[in-house]
Amino acid sequence: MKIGIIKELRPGEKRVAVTPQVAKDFIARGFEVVAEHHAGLDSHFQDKDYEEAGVKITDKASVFREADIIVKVNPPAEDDLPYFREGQIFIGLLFPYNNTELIKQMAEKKITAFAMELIPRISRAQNMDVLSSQSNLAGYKAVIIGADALEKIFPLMMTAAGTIRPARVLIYGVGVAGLQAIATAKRLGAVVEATDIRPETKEEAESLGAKFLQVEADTKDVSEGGYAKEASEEFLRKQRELVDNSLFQADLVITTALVMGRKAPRLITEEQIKQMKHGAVIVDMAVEQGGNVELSQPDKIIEKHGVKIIGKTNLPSLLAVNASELYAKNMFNFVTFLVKDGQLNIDKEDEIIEGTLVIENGNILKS
Amino acid sequence: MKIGIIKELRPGEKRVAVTPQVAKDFIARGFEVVAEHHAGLDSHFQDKDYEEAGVKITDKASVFREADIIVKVNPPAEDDLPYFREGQIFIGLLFPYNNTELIKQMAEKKITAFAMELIPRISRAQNMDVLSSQSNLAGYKAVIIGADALEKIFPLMMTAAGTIRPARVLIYGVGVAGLQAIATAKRLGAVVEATDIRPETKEEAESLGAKFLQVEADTKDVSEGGYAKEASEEFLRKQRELVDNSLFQADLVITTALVMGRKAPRLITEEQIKQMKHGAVIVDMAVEQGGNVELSQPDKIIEKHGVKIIGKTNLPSLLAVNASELYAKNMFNFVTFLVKDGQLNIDKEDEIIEGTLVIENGNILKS
Amino acid sequence: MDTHAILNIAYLIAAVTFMTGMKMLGSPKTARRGNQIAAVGMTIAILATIFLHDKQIDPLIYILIFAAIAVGTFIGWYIAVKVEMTKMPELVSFFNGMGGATAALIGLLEYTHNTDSAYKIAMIVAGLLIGSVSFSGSMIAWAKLNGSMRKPIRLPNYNIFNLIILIAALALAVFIVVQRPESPIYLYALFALALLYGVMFVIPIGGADMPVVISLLNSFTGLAAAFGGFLYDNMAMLTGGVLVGSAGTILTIAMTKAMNRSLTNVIFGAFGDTDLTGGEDGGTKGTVKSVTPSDAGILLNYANNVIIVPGYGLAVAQAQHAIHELEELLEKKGVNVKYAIHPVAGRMPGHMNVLLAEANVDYDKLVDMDDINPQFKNTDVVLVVGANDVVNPAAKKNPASPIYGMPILDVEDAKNIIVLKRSMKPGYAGIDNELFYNPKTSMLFGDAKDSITKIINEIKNM
Amino acid sequence: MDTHAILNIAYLIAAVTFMTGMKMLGSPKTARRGNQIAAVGMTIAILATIFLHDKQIDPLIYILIFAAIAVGTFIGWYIAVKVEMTKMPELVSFFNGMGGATAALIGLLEYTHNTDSAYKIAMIVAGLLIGSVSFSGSMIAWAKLNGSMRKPIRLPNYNIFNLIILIAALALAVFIVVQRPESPIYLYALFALALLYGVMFVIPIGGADMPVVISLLNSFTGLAAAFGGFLYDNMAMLTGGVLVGSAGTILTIAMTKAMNRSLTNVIFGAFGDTDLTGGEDGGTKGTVKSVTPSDAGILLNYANNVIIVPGYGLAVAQAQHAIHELEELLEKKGVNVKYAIHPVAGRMPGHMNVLLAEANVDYDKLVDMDDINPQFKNTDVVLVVGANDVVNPAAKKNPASPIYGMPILDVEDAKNIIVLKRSMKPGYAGIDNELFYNPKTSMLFGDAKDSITKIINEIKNM
Amino acid sequence: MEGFFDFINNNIEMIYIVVLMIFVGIELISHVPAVLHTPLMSGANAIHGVVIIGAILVMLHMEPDNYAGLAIGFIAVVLGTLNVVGGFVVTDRMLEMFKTKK
Amino acid sequence: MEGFFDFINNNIEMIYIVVLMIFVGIELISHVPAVLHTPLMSGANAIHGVVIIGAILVMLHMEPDNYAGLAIGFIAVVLGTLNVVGGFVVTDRMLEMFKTKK
Ligand SMILES: NC(=O)c1ccc[n+]([C@@H]2O[C@H](COP(=O)([O-])OP(=O)(O)OC[C@H]3O[C@@H](n4cnc5c(N)ncnc54)[C@H](OP(=O)(O)O)[C@@H]3O)[C@@H](O)[C@H]2O)c1
Ligand SMILES: NC(=O)c1ccc[n+]([C@@H]2O[C@H](COP(=O)([O-])OP(=O)(O)OC[C@H]3O[C@@H](n4cnc5c(N)ncnc54)[C@H](OP(=O)(O)O)[C@@H]3O)[C@@H](O)[C@H]2O)c1
Ligand SMILES: NC(=O)c1ccc[n+]([C@@H]2O[C@H](COP(=O)([O-])OP(=O)(O)OC[C@H]3O[C@@H](n4cnc5c(N)ncnc54)[C@H](O)[C@@H]3O)[C@@H](O)[C@H]2O)c1
Ligand SMILES: NC(=O)c1ccc[n+]([C@@H]2O[C@H](COP(=O)([O-])OP(=O)(O)OC[C@H]3O[C@@H](n4cnc5c(N)ncnc54)[C@H](O)[C@@H]3O)[C@@H](O)[C@H]2O)c1
Repeated sequence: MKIGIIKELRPGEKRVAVTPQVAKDFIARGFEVVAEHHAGLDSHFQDKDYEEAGVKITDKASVFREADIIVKVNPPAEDDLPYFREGQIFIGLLFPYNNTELIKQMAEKKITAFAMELIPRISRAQNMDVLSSQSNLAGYKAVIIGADALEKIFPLMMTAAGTIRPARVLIYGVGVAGLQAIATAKRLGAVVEATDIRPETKEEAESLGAKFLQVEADTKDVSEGGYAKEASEEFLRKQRELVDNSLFQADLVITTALVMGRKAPRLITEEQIKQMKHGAVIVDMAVEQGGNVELSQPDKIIEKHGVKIIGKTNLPSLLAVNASELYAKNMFNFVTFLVKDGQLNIDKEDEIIEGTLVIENGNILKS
Repeated sequence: MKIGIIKELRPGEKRVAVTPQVAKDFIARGFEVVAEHHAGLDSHFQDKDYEEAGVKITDKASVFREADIIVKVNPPAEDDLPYFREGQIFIGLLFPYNNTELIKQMAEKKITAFAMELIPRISRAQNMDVLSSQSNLAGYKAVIIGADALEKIFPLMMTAAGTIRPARVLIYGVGVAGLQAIATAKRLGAVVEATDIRPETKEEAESLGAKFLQVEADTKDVSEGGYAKEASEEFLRKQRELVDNSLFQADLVITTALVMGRKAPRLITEEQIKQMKHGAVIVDMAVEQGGNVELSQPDKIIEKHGVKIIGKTNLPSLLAVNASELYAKNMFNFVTFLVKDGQLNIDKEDEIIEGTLVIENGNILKS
Repeated sequence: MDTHAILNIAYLIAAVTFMTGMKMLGSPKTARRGNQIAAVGMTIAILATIFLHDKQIDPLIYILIFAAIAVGTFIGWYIAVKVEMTKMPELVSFFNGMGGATAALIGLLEYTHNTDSAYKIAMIVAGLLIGSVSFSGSMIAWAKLNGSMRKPIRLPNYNIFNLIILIAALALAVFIVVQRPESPIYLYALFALALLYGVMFVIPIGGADMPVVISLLNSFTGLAAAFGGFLYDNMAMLTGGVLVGSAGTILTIAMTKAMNRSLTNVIFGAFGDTDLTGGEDGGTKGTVKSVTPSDAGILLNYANNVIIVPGYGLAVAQAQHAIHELEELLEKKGVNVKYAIHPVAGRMPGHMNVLLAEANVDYDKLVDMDDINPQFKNTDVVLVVGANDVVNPAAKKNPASPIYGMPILDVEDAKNIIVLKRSMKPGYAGIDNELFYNPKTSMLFGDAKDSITKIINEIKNM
Repeated sequence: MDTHAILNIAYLIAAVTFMTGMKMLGSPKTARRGNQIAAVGMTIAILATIFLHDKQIDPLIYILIFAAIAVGTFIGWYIAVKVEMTKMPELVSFFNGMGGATAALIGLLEYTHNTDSAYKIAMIVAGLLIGSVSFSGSMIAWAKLNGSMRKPIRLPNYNIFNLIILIAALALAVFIVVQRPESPIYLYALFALALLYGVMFVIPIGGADMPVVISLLNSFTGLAAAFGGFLYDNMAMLTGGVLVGSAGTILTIAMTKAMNRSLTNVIFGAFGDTDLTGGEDGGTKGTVKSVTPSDAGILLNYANNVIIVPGYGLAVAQAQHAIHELEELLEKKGVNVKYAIHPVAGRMPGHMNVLLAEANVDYDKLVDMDDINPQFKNTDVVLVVGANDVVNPAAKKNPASPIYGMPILDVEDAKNIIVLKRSMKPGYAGIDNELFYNPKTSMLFGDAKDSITKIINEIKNM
Repeated sequence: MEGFFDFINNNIEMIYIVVLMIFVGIELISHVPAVLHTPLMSGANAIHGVVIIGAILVMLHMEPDNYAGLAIGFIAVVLGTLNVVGGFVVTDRMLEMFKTKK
Repeated sequence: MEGFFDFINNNIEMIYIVVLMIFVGIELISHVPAVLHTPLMSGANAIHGVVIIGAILVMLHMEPDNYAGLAIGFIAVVLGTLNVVGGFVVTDRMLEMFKTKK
C-alpha cells in the first residue's frame, strides 16, 4: 500500500499529516510513502529528511496518482479535489456535519474517506485520538499566549524592590485542554482556579494543584463517553454567580468549555467583562465553536473595557513541530489498524471504523 | 517636597515612574504628588487610582511648574525639555555616556539630575537598583517570548500519541536576567544549560537546576562590583568550542551577556547559526548594546537559516504593570534616601549619590 | 564439683546466646548471624548436658542418645533443606509440634518417680499439658497449611465445646497435682484430653490466621520447656523456654496487629478466613495478599532492579515528592530505579510528566511504555503507585473488557509486584483488575503518599 | 517468715518499676511518667526495708532514720526545685556524688564486723572504692560546671600520675580482701586514695566533656550500689545498681557518639576543651554552640511558633523539598510554621520563591521581610537554612560593614535560633556573622538537605 | 498462703530470673519489622528446642533395662533434635533472602 | 580455681540475674534520642539512689549506743535521700519541657 502526503493549503496551517520519523515507521511496516514537495517545511521537516526516511518526493499530481491512501491534517482543499481517483482513500480531519458541500463533492469522486476527529474516546483508540493529542498542545499554547499577552508575571516574587503577587489564572472547562492549561499555568507559578460542569473533574483539577470551583447542580449534568452533556440555563446562572468573584480578580482567563457537537456555551458576558481587572487577558479556545466569551472573535484580539480577549482557532498549528509529530503518530496508529497485511480491512462492526467512516466508495454515511 | 509624574513619550514605553501605591507611600512620608493625565494608563493604572491615593492629576505644564522633583522612567523627551525650571530635580534613567547632547541641554536648564541606572551594586542600595529589578523581569519575559515563538513545547510529555522530548534551552550570561531566564525555562520543563565568564555563577546556575558549561580560562576574568570584566578573544574562542555542541542542539537560546559599560560581546556568529536546528529561536537581550548575536537587530525578528532571531530592546515595558511597580519602589527608596526631613541632602561623599549624580545645578559631572 | 560449675557456665553461655540471637533476629542485617549464634549456644548446651555430670552412664544409653540425635539431625536437616521456600511456615509448625511432643513425653516418663513432690508434679503436669496441646495443635496447623485439610471445620458451638474440654483438662491436672496418684493412668487421661484440646482449638481456624496460631503454639512450647527447666532446675531450659514464651507472646500480638486483627479477637476463637476478596461477589477471583509498609520496604530494599509505575492515584495523593524521595533513597542503597510512564496514565496527556518534573525527578529515569515493557522480566519489584487500568491484564486477555486492545505495562512479568492504593475499587474504566489477585502481587492499602512515607521510614531503619 | 516474703515481693516490684521507668525514660512521650513510676518503686523499696524485718529495733534508731530521711528529702527537694533550669547538669552531678558518698560510708561502717568473709569484704571494698571515686569525681565536676573551678588543671604527665594512684588503690584493695586486717586503718587509706583518684580523674577534663564524665560517674555509683546489693543479698540494690551500671555505660557511649568523640578517646584521658570557635583567629568572638540534629528536632517539635529563613544555601543544597517536608511534619504536630523571605536571599530576585514554589510550599506561608520582622519576638525557634548575610546583625550595628544599611531579618529577637550551614565560612558579602556567636544560636553543621532529613527523622521518632 | 510465701522465699532468685527473662523477651521483640515476624518465629521455635535437654536428662537417669522407657526417651530425643536442627536450618534458609547485595 | 567454681555454683542464680539485668540495661538505652540523654542520666542517677537501702540496713543493724556509727549512718541516710529525692525531682523538672501541647 502506498501512502501519499499532501501539503496543507489552509491559511495559517503549518502542520503536516506524516513526519519523516513516522514515514520511516510506515516503511518499516511494508508501506510505501510518497510526499509532495515541501509538505513538511512549515513544521521544519525538510524534503531531505523525508528522503532519508525513504520517502519519494514528487509533485502533487504524482502523489495523487500513485498513492492508495491520501493522508492530511485538514479536509481536502477545493484545489485538491480534482486530483482524487476512484477507490482512493482519504484520511484526515473532515467535520462532515459542517462541511456537507465538500463531502458531497468528495463522494462524487467515489472515494472512501475517514474523519480523524470522529475517533471515539475509548481506551483502545486513545493512541489515534487526534482531538486529545491536539487539544493537549492547545492547552499549553493558550497559557503561553496568555502569559505573553499579560503585562504581569505569573509567579510570586519577593524582591528588594517589593513583592509581586502571583498572577491569578481562571480556567473554564477541565477537559484535555483545560487540564494541560492548569498544569502549565501552575508550573509558571500562577494561582490557578478552574471550574467545570462534570463533578469528577474536581479531583483531576486538584491533582494538578488547581483550586476547583464547584457548582452545586440539581440537574444531572453527567458526562457521556468522555464528553460532557450540555449544561442547563440554571446551571450556567449558578456557575456565573459562583465564579464571578474569581473572574473579577483573575489576570488571565482561559475558556475551553465545550459539549461535543454543540455550540460552545456562553460563559462570560460583556457585563462580566466590564467588571474584570484592567489589564486582564482572556484566551477563548472555543472561539471556533462560537466562543465561550461574548466579545471573542476567531483569530482576532479584541481590547475592550481594559480587557484583552484573544480568540485563536488553530492553536496546535502554532506548535507545528510537536503537533505534526503527534498527529502523525495518531495517523500511523489508525492506518495500521485499518490495513492488515497490505489489505484494507473495513469491519463496520468495529466501533472505531463505524465512527470514523464518512464516505464508503462514494456513499455518504455521515453528513 | 512635591513629586511630579510625567507620562512617558518613548515609543513602546508603557511603564510609569510612580504607581498609585507608591504615590500613597510618598504622601504618607509627607511628600506631595502631582501627575500628568493618563501617566499610568499604559500600565493599567488609571487616573482615578492615583486620585484615590491622594495624587493631584493635572496637565504636563502644571506638573513641571509645581513639582520639585520630576520622576521618570526614560530620559526626558525632546518635547519635555522646555518645561524644566531652574533648580528642579530630575530622577530617571539617563545613560549620560550615550546621551551627551541631551545632558548638555538639560544642564543648560540649570537643573539637578540623577541617573537611576548608575546606582552602584552594593548591599544597601539593592532596593534602589533598577537594573536588577528590570533585568529580572526581562529575563522572565525573554523566556515567555521565546516559548511563544518556538513551535515546540518545553516539557517532556509521554502521551498516547508518542513521547515529546523536552525543549533544550541554552542561556548565555548568568547575571540577573540570565538567572531568572534559567528559573523560568526550568519551571516550564525545559532542559536548561547556561554559560558565563564568571566561574562563581556555576553554583548559582546549578542551584536553579541548570547544567553549567564551564569554560576553562587561563586569563583572570574576574568580576568587579557585581559586574563582569570583559572577556578576552581567547576566552570567546574557547567558549564557542565548548558551547557549540549545546548550541547546535538547542531549541531556544537566550543571550544576556554583558560587561558593564562595554559593547556586548559577540557570542554567536552567523556561521554558528547556520549549524543550528531548523526551527530554533534566539532571543538576544543585549541587542541594545550591540547584540550578542551576529544577525540580531533591535526590535526586529530576523528569520535566517531556519532560525528565528528576536531582538527586543525594552522587555520590561512588556510587563508594564510589574515593571512599573518595581521601578516605582526603587524610585521611592532612592528619593526617601535623598530627601531627609523635606530637605534634599546631597552628600557627595556617599557612594550612591556620587555614583548617580549626573548634573548638579547645571554642572555636568558625567557625560 | 568442677563439672557442675562448667555445666553452669555452659548453660549461662547458652542463655546469653539465646538472648543475643533473638535480638539479632530482630534486624534484617544481623538476623542470619543471630540464628547461627543461637544454634551454637544450643549445641554447647546439649553437649554439656550429655557429658558434664558425675554419674556413670551405661554405654547403651549413650549409644541410644547419640543414635537418636543422629536420626533427628538427619531427618530435620533433610526436611529443612529439601522443602520449597513456599512451604516454610508449615515446616515451622511441624518442628514446633516436635518440641511440644518432646515436652509431653518427658512428662510421661518423669511422672512415676516424682510423686513425692507436689512442686515437681506440678511442673510435670504443666509441661505435659502445654506440650501436648502444642503438639496436636501444631500438627493440625501443619496439615492445614499443607493442604491436607483445607477448610476450617466448625462444629456448632465449638467455642463452648472447647471450653468444656479445657476445663476438664485443668480440673484433672489440679487433681493430679493435689492427689499425686501412684498410677500414671490419670496422667494418660490428661495427655489424651490435652491432645484433643489442641486439635479442637486449631481445627475451626482458617488458613489465613495460621501464622498467628503457630506463633501462639510456639510460645506454648516455650512455656512447656520452661516448666521442664523448673523440674530439673535446669537454667538453659528455663531461660530458653521463658524467653521464647515471652517473646513468642509479644510476637503473636505484633502479628495480629500487622494483620489488623485484635488480640482478643484471636484469643476468643474468632479466628476465621478473612482473606480479602475483591468486589461484592468476593471469593471467586482468588485471594488478595495485603502487606505492611515494612514488608514492602524489605522487598524494595533487597531488590536490584525496581520499576515504579505511577498512575492517577499518585496525582490524587500528591505523592510525587514522596516517591522521588523513595527513589533517591533506594538508589543510595544500590537499587536501580526507573519509572515506567504509561502514555495514558493519569487524566491528561503528560500528567505523570508534569508531576514528576515538579518533584525534580531526572528526565532520564522516565522510560516510556515501549522501551520498558521488555525490561519487566528482569525486574525484582514493580511498585505500582495509584495506577490501575494501565496495568490491567484484561486489556490483553479479555476481549469483552472495555479496555481490550489498549496496550498496557507488562508488570506481571516482574518477580514481585507491590500495589499502593486505598481500596479494591476500580479505576477510570470501572473494571476489576485481576493483577491484584496475582500471587506475585502484594497490596499495600492506604493513601499513596502515606504508604510511601511509611515505606521510606521502614527502609531507613534497615 | 511472712515479712520476708513480702519484703521480697516489694523488692521485686521495685526492680520492675526501675526497669519500666528506665524504659519509659527513653521516649519523650513517656519519659516523665517513667520517672514517676521509678520514684514510686523506690518509695516502696525504702519503706519495705524500714518496716519489713523480724528484728526489734530501738526507737532511737527509727527516729534517726526518719530524721535523716526528712532532712534529706527537704534539702533535696528544695535544691532541685529552686535551681535554675540551666544549672540542671551540675545538680545531677551533685546528687550523683551524694549516692557515691552513701556507698562509701556503708563500706566504712560495715567493714569491722565482716572480716570473717572474704566475699563480703570484697563487696565492701569494691563498693567503697567505686563509691568514693564517684563521690569526689562528681564533686569536682559539679564545681567545674558551677563555675567555681573554670579551667581544666593539667599537671604534666597527669595520665601516668593517675595511673599510679589507681594501681596503688587497687593493690591496697586486693591486700585488704586477702588479708582482711582487723584494723580499719587500711580501709581508711583506701578511702583516701580513692577520693584522690576521683579528683585527679576529673580535674584535667574540660567543661565541654563534663556531661560524659558525669554519665560515667553515674554508672560508677550504680556499680557501687550493686556491690551493696551483693553484700546484703539485697535484690533491690542489686538490680537497681546493675541496671544503672549497664544503662549508664551504654548512655556514656551514646553521649560520646553524639558528640562525635570516640570512647577510647574518653577513657584514656584525652578529654579536652573542644568548644568550637570561629575563623582562624578563634576564641575572641565568643564560642559557637554546635548541636546535633536530635537537639534541633526537639527544639522544633516542642515549639509553638517556628519561622524558617531560607537563603542561598537552601538553593545550593537543593533542600527545598526537604524543608517543605519538615514544615508539613511540624504543622501536623501542631507547630505553626512560616517562611521569612528576605528580598535578596539567594542570588537572584525571587530565588527563594522559585525554589519553594517548586516544592509546592503554600504561597500563604511565605511572608516578606517587613511583615515578618515584628513577629520574631513571639517566635520560639528560627530555623536559618543556608542564609547568612540576610540575617547578619552587622548590617544594623556596624557602619564599617559592607552590608551596613541593608535591612535584615531580625532573627535575634526569637527565643532560639538554629542555623544550618556547612562551616563557619562567610556568605556572599564575605563577612563574619556575629549571629553565630549569639548564646541563643545553635549551629547544626552539614549540608542543609542532609541536616533537614536528619531532623525529620528525629522528629518522627519522638 | 504459707506455702506461697515459702515458695517465694525459696525461689526468689528464680522468680527474678523469670521476670527478667520475660522483660528481655518483650524488649527484644518490640521493634521488629513485620517482614521478620516469620523468621523470628522460626528462630524462637528452634530455641525452645532446648527442651531436648530434658529428654537427654531423662535418658541419662534411666535404668538401662527399662526398655519401654528407653524407647519413649529415644523418641523424645529424636523429636527434640528434629525441633532443634530443623528449626535452625529452616530459619537460616528463610534468612538467605536478606543477604546483602554485592 | 576451686573457690571460683564454688562461687559459681553457689551464686549461679545471682549471676544470671546480673547478666540479665545488664542485658536489660543495654537493651533499654540503645534507641534513645540524644536529647533525652541528660534526663535519662538524671533518672538513672535517681535510681542508683537505691543505695540508701544499704544505709538504712546499716542503721537497723547498729547497736543503739554506737554513737559514732549512728552519726555516720545518719549522714549516709541523709546523703542517700538527697540522691533519691533530688534525683527524681530534678529529672521531673527537666522533663517538664516535654509536656505535650494542648
Ligand atoms: N492520560 C490521559 O490522557 C487520560 C485521559 C482520560 C482518561 N484516561 C484514563 O485514565 C486511566 C488512567 O489509568 P491509571 O492507572 O493512571 O489510573 P486509574 O486506572 O484511574 O486508577 C487510579 C487508581 O489510583 C487509586 N488512587 C486514587 N487515589 C489514590 C490515593 N490518594 N492513594 C492511593 N491510590 C489512589 C485508585 O484506587 P483506590 O480508589 O482504591 O485508591 C485507582 O484505582 C486509564 O483508564 C485512561 O484511559 C487517561
Ligand atoms: N537575591 C539577589 O537578587 C542577590 C543577587 C546578588 C547577590 N545577592 C547577595 O547574596 C546574599 C544572599 O544572602 P543569603 O543569606 O541568602 O546567602 P549568603 O549570605 O550567600 O549565605 C549562604 C550561606 O549558605 C551556606 N551554604 C551554602 N551551601 C550550603 C549547603 N549545601 N548546605 C548548607 N548551607 C550551605 C553557606 O555557608 P557554608 O559555606 O558554611 O555552608 C553560606 O554562608 C546577600 O549578600 C545578597 O546581597 C543577592
Ligand atoms: N483553538 C484551538 O486551536 C483549539 C485546539 C484544541 C481544542 N480547542 C477547543 O478547546 C476546547 C476544549 O477541548 P478539549 O479537548 O479539552 O475538550 P473536552 O471535551 O475534553 O473538554 C471540554 C470541557 O468543558 C466542560 N464543559 C462543558 N460545558 C461546560 C460549562 N458550561 N461550564 C464549564 N465547563 C463545561 C466539559 O465538562 C469538559 O470537561 C474545545 O472547544 C475545542 O474545540 C481549540
Ligand atoms: N532587552 C531588554 O529589554 C533588556 C532588559 C534588561 C536587561 N537587558 C540586558 O540583558 C543583559 C543582562 O542584564 P543583567 O542585568 O542580567 O546583567 P548582568 O551584568 O547581571 O549579567 C550579565 C552577565 O553576562 C556575563 N558575561 C559577560 N561576558 C560574557 C561572555 N563573554 N560570555 C558569557 N557570559 C558573559 C557576565 O558575567 C554576567 O553574569 C544586558 O545586556 C542588559 O542590558 C535587556
